[in-house]
Amino acid sequence: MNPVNYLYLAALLFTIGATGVLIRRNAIVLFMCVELMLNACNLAFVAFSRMHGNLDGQVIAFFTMVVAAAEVVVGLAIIVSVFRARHSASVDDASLMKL
Amino acid sequence: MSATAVAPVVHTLWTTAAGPIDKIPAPHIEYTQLSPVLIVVGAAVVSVLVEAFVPRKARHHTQVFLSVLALVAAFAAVVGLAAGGYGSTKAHIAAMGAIAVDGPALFLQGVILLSAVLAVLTFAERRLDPADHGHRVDSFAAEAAAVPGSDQEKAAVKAGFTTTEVFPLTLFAVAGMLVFPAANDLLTLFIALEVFSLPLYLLCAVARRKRLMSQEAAVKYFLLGAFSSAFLLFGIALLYGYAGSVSYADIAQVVSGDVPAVDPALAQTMGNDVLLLIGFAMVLMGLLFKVGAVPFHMWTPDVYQGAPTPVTGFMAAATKVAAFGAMLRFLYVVLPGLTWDWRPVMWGVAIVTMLGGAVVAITQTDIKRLLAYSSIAHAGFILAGVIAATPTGVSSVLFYLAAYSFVTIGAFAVVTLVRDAGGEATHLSKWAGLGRRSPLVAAVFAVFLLAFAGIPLTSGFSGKFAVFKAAADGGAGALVVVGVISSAVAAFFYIRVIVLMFFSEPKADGPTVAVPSGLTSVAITAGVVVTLALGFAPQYFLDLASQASVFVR
Amino acid sequence: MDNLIALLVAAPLLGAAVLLTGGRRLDKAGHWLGTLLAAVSFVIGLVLFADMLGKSADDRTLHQTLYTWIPVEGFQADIAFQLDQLSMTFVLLITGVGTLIHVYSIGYMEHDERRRRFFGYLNLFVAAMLLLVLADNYLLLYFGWEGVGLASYLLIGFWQHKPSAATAAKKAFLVNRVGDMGLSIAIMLMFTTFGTFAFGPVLDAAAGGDASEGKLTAVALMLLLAACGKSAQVPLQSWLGDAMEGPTPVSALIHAATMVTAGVYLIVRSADIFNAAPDAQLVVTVVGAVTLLFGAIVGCAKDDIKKALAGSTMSQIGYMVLAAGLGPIGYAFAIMHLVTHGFFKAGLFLGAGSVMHGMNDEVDMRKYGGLRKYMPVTFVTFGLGYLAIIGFPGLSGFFSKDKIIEAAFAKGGTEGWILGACALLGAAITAYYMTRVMIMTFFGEKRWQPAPDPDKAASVEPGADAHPGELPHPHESPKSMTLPMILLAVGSVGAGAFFEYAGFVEWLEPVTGFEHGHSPLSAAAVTTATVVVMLLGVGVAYLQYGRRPVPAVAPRGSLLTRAARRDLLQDDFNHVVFVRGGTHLTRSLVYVDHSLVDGVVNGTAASVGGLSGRLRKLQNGYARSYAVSMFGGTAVLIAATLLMRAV
Amino acid sequence: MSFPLLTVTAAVPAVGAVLTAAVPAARRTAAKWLALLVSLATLVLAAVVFARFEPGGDRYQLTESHAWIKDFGVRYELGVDGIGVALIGLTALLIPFIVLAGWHDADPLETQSKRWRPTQGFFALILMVEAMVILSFEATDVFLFYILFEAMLIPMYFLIGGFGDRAHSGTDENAAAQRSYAAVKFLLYNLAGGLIMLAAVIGLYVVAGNFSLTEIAEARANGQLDMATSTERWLFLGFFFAFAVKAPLWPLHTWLPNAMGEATAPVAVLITAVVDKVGTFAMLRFCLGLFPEASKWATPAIIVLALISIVYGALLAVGQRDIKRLVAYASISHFGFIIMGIFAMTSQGQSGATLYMVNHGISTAALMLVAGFLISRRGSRLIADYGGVQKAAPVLAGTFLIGGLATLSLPGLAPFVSEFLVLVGTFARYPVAGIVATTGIVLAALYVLVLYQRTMTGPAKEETRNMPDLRARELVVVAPLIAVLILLGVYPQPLTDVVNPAVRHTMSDVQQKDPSPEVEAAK
Repeated sequence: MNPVNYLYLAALLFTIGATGVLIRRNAIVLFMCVELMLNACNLAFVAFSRMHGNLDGQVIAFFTMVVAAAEVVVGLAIIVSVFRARHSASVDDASLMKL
Repeated sequence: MSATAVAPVVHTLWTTAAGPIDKIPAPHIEYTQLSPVLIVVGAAVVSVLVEAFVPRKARHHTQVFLSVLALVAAFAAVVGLAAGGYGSTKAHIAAMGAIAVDGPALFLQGVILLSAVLAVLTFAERRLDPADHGHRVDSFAAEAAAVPGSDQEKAAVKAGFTTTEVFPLTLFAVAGMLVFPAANDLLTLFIALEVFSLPLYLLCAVARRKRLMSQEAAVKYFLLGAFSSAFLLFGIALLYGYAGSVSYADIAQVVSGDVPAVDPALAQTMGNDVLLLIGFAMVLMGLLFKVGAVPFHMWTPDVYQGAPTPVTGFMAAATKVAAFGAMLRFLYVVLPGLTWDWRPVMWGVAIVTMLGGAVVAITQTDIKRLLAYSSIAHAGFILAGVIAATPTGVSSVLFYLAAYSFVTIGAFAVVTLVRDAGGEATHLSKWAGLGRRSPLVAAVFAVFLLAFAGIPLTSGFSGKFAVFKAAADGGAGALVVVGVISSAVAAFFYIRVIVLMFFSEPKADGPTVAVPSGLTSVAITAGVVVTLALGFAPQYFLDLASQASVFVR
Repeated sequence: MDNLIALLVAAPLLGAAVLLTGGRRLDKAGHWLGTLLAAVSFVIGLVLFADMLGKSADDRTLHQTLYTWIPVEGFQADIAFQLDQLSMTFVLLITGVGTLIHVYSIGYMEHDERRRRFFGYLNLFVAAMLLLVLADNYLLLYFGWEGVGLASYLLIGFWQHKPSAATAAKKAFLVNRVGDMGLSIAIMLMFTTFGTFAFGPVLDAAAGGDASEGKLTAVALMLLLAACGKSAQVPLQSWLGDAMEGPTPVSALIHAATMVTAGVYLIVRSADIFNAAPDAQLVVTVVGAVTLLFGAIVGCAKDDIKKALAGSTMSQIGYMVLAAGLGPIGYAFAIMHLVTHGFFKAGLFLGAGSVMHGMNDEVDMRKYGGLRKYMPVTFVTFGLGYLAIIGFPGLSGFFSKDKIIEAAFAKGGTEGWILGACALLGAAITAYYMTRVMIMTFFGEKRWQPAPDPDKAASVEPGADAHPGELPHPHESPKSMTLPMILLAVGSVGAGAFFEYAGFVEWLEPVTGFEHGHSPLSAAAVTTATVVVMLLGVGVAYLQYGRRPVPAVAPRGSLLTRAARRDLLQDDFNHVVFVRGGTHLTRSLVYVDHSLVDGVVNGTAASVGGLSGRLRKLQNGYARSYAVSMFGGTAVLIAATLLMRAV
Repeated sequence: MSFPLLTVTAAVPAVGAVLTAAVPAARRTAAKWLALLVSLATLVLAAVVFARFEPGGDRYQLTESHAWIKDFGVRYELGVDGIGVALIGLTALLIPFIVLAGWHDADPLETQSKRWRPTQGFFALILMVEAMVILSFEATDVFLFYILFEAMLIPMYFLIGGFGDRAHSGTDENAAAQRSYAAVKFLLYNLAGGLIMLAAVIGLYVVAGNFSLTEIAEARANGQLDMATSTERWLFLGFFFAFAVKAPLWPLHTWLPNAMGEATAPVAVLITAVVDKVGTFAMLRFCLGLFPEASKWATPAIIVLALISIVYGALLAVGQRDIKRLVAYASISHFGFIIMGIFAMTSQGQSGATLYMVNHGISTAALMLVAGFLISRRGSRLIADYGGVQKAAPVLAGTFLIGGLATLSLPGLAPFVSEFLVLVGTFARYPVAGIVATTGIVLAALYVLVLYQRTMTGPAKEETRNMPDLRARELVVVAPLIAVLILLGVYPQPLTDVVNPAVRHTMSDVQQKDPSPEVEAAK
């Protein structure tokens, strides 16, 4: 089937992820949404790679996964420490600094 | 580490499955030319090992020594390369198209390394706070993982733990920053971005005082950073879809129109300008986020305020340098054919950034937030130089970045000195009458503020003049006018701080000015010296910048 | 010879410098030094005069150029002097009368601890006045012009501790400044018209008719404005009355004999300009006529002896201005009257001073009376001066004033008649108010009052030895005061006749030009008319004050009288229009400056601050709202990029 | 390479400033003497400059030129014409008296900490300002001038905000508040002006490619460089705005009264007599020199503004209650005259304007410093608090009066010469303006004499009854100034000799001829 549809799917997923970031409160969920966005990118890469008939896209996808993994490590470390300090994973509670 | 480097390899695998493995051509890496990066990365790895094996007592000194040594060595390597003509005549693209070794790259790497050295010195400062349980303490938490106020933390403090991990983290971040402006394909760009972002997220979280704010800063920075890098990545994907490659050269080629023959099935993607434009916009957004341009700036004040002040100084200086370097390369190398598309957009961004930063700063009451907004305004000024889209534009931006980074680190270093019982006294009201209590520190800070304000005979003025001149030359006269107006607005709040320090009576419960050790003193002195040197006799550095203003393609 | 001219000015200037910077150690001899130097310059004047007489009428003019004052592209102002018959006349008058008054002041100011400074100021005045009349260009004249203004300011306000004196001084200077405006504009006009403002070229060009009449008229009118200021002519006369706050010698020298006549000098000096601008001349005559009546009327109503005399001064100068306005038929007579007036008016003032000196500085004539027995010398000298001013046949005033009235008629046409009539009327009124002064002061019974009590002491001239609470003991003044009075009296008596027969007119002719006016009335007729109206005035005054006792408190009097007491409401007018109006203007401007001009600036600052405060709210601390702005920003970025390509 | 006289003239006070600042806290008096000596040395150097300058010679003399910032087309170029020489002379002449007059103004209060060294700072800042001002009069490179124009704000700002007049009404707190308000207003106002100018400077670079006054003028003269009319006008406006703020011209004047009111008298003199002259000087040299066409284009508007300044300033001076603010508004009126003279575009007007800068400097110094002495005695700036001073302190009153008379430009005192030249020069081209301006002389008399009457005459007040007369130090400050006023009033030739040629050059810059008189009365 036409690989372009995968692109549409990727765009859709990306948008869903972005929207999630905007509307959800829980830091973990937020973070998952970001991951979703990254994976949407991966899908796009792979699709393009298929369309162009070269493998760069697929290789990049691997890199992305690695990066995503790294982000998870760092992200969770931070989020958990905040959670332990505040007993809440809501990003809206973390608003000491404003104005 | 480069896609284009790897792709053919994989191809061969794909086609001749039954081929013997030893046919894989080893990618060709110019180690000497990448030596700055390699040195720093290597040092980072070593310092991780130090964390693992060196006894706690000795760690701090070892780490400081190691980091400084590595950074200085890397700087020496940069100088060596530049002297070897890699900045000009022998400039070329190394690591199989992944990394450019040319003037801008080397210049910015040099700046990044120098500011990193100064930053590390401020990291290492341990004399500002009184000794705690007989242990000298720095600005970082005894045990970042421990819950604020918990017994675990108390124990850690008693035991005299310190978060010496900041040094390896910093080194990794520096490594990323070194690659970022030199990245010559989008993948490297992305990786470098992450490599220097992730450590910074962590560094924000490890403040010793006001830990909640510190962690909050980290969360915000992290979430928003990840958000933005997702956009960047998607942009990369689209550009890849557009050009079928992520290497700058190839994309530029496609943009400029001479598309290599491809099968018609790809017509709708290959060279599809919608992909190009959207992709460009999203990548640009990722970069603008890093430089803190309006409307992608909102993390800046919070993060600058919450992060440990030395880290703030490091971020404010080095991140901006790296990000602007990457932006320049992206705009000048990838999209020269697209100038007429991106210029108007950047105009808008530059204007709102300059005005937004300056105006909002007026009503700030916290010195760190104030400096954060001023950094936003400065990002706007630099954008004006970027928009010039001329070699003088490039050199002016390079010069501005160099000038700015030193002023910034110096200013934040001074901020670390003004303390009261609760640590640093960052609320402006606390700074009242500082000039009476300790004229020297106040005078030094005044110099930095005047440099920020762009008063003549300071580096700030030379830089501002350079970028405005370039912008005007590049036909962006209106931008210059907006620039001077926002400078006038900006002048107001810098002056306000000076008034506060010199003309208002000291408060009885006012903060004390800690007498720093040699480390911070060196950082501050270096800041002042460079600020004045670039103010009085900028010619030499302008020459450097203009020699370094040519991108290799 | 010509090198002496500078010395004329230098001597008193030196005196001023020494006396004003010398300090207390000069207090002993200061007045002698001052007097000496005034005398020196009088002697020099005489020498020059003798030398001048020795020459033929046409080359009597001397020039001395010291150096270039202001050398600028196309603008040359020299410090240079010109001594011709006209200047000579003034030099003698100034130095002569000046010296006498110096002598008089020695006695008059005896008890004043600041006498040294007083003489310094007097010398300064003499120097400035000489500079004024000796200058050979209008800018240097302006220098002297303002110089005498300064001196008069300092002397009127000499008793600075009296608020009234300080105010009067300020008023005099300000009103004069208005006149000076005229002079400076006149000079600018000359510069733009002739490219110079030296007497020679300007007047020649004016006489040569090179310049348009309009320009010349403008110049002439501006000069007239200046003259009005200095010579207290309507409408700038208001300061002279108040100027009487100064010590009496000052009133005599500056505000009677010399400075106030500078305006007449200016007009006569600029004769060629005025001749070429008949309209301006008409205005001059009108101003003169109005003032001579104005002053006379004011003089009738004042009970303050000095103010009465001031009114008369105003009126007499009105005569001179009128004469000067008549052109060549009048210039010489204007000057002639100026000189005779110098003598008798100075004499009258000194007499008044002497009276006050004896009467605890009482100035209200209603509190005098019957003084002739007590101060005979004063009485006689004052009397002679009186006869001179009312134009009693044979005395100096008679000749000069009669000539002017005649010339006024000779102007011809209705103007001639009107002006002549005014002049005659003036003569009558003069006779009236002077007789009034004479009778109220020296005749009738005593109306003396106890000396003012100490709390008013501030207003007492330190010259007097007042015994508070007691009646005054009128006594003749010391020699140093009577001597000048006597000499001036001699002048008042003889000067007129002397000039008449020594040919004053011919003496001046080379400078001012002269032509005989053709009066519709014969000279004899005019003379008789003058004498008749004079006797009329005297008679009326005698009936009013000589026969009946003078009330010690002024009766309410007619509307005119009351107006006249208030200088015909001049000051009230000034107060309402200028003072109050000006105050309102400045007040409102101060407000405007603060709230409008400055307000705009501060307002801008404030509004930026407000904007900042509002934008700040966007930074609400919620990471997700930051994400929203990033998201929106990206959307805009994308849209903009695509749009750019679209358009 | 001849001896760099101009650089040295500017360098001496600069170095002196550093040394003065370095004097230890305890040796306050030493710092004062050092500052005085340095300022006197500078005066000597200025005299040498005056002597070495040949009126007949080139336009710019004693020139120096070194590469500085190649990339910006900036050179370190110095040179003086007659106008520069005159103003350098003025600056160098006034500073010693300012130092002497401010001898005790910055003595530290007991409350202040030992490490705080106000005295050293005060005199160091004054010298620093002197150095910058002198250098700005010498700069023939637009960029160099601009840098100094901006940089001198900083020391001025500290002088105003840091060393306020101790004679103030109300509490120390709100006095401090007013003071820093005045200082900030001064700085922001001038900084804004300067930044607008910065835009114009950059524009100039884009158009001309370098900043050398001489080169640009040359290029314009021989047509190598022709600016579009609109460009030239915009650039002109950019420059003029900055100078008009500095000068100050109505309606950009409101910072001056605050600054002069709050600063100590010597600093107030420094502002109005020295620093503000840079603005008018720059109009003459840069506005007219670089943008002759635009200058002519803008002249009518500027003349009108100048007229407003003259009358408006004088009227507000009449309305003031505060002695120092009164002098400030008087200065605004006088700056109106200067600017009018510059833009009258006649040699009388411009010579007059130049002399006016010098004379106004000296006369204001005399008046303001005496006023300062008066205020220091009574501890109040309000006119109403005085009266009858002349009885107790005749010399003070006398010098005050002379200062006032100079301010109302009485003939025989220096300001008269310049004011009359300006009037004539203006009248020759714009008669109406000339006539309106003459009302200024009446108003001047009004505010001066009213001030004198209210403060010095009348019955003595309780506080003024035993007021001490001028002390020796104060006399040393005032007497020479008065002497100079009189000298330049009766013999201004030494000054006109150096100024005339410069004015001739400026006139040829703007290709203007003096209007010739209606009648050639050269017989």
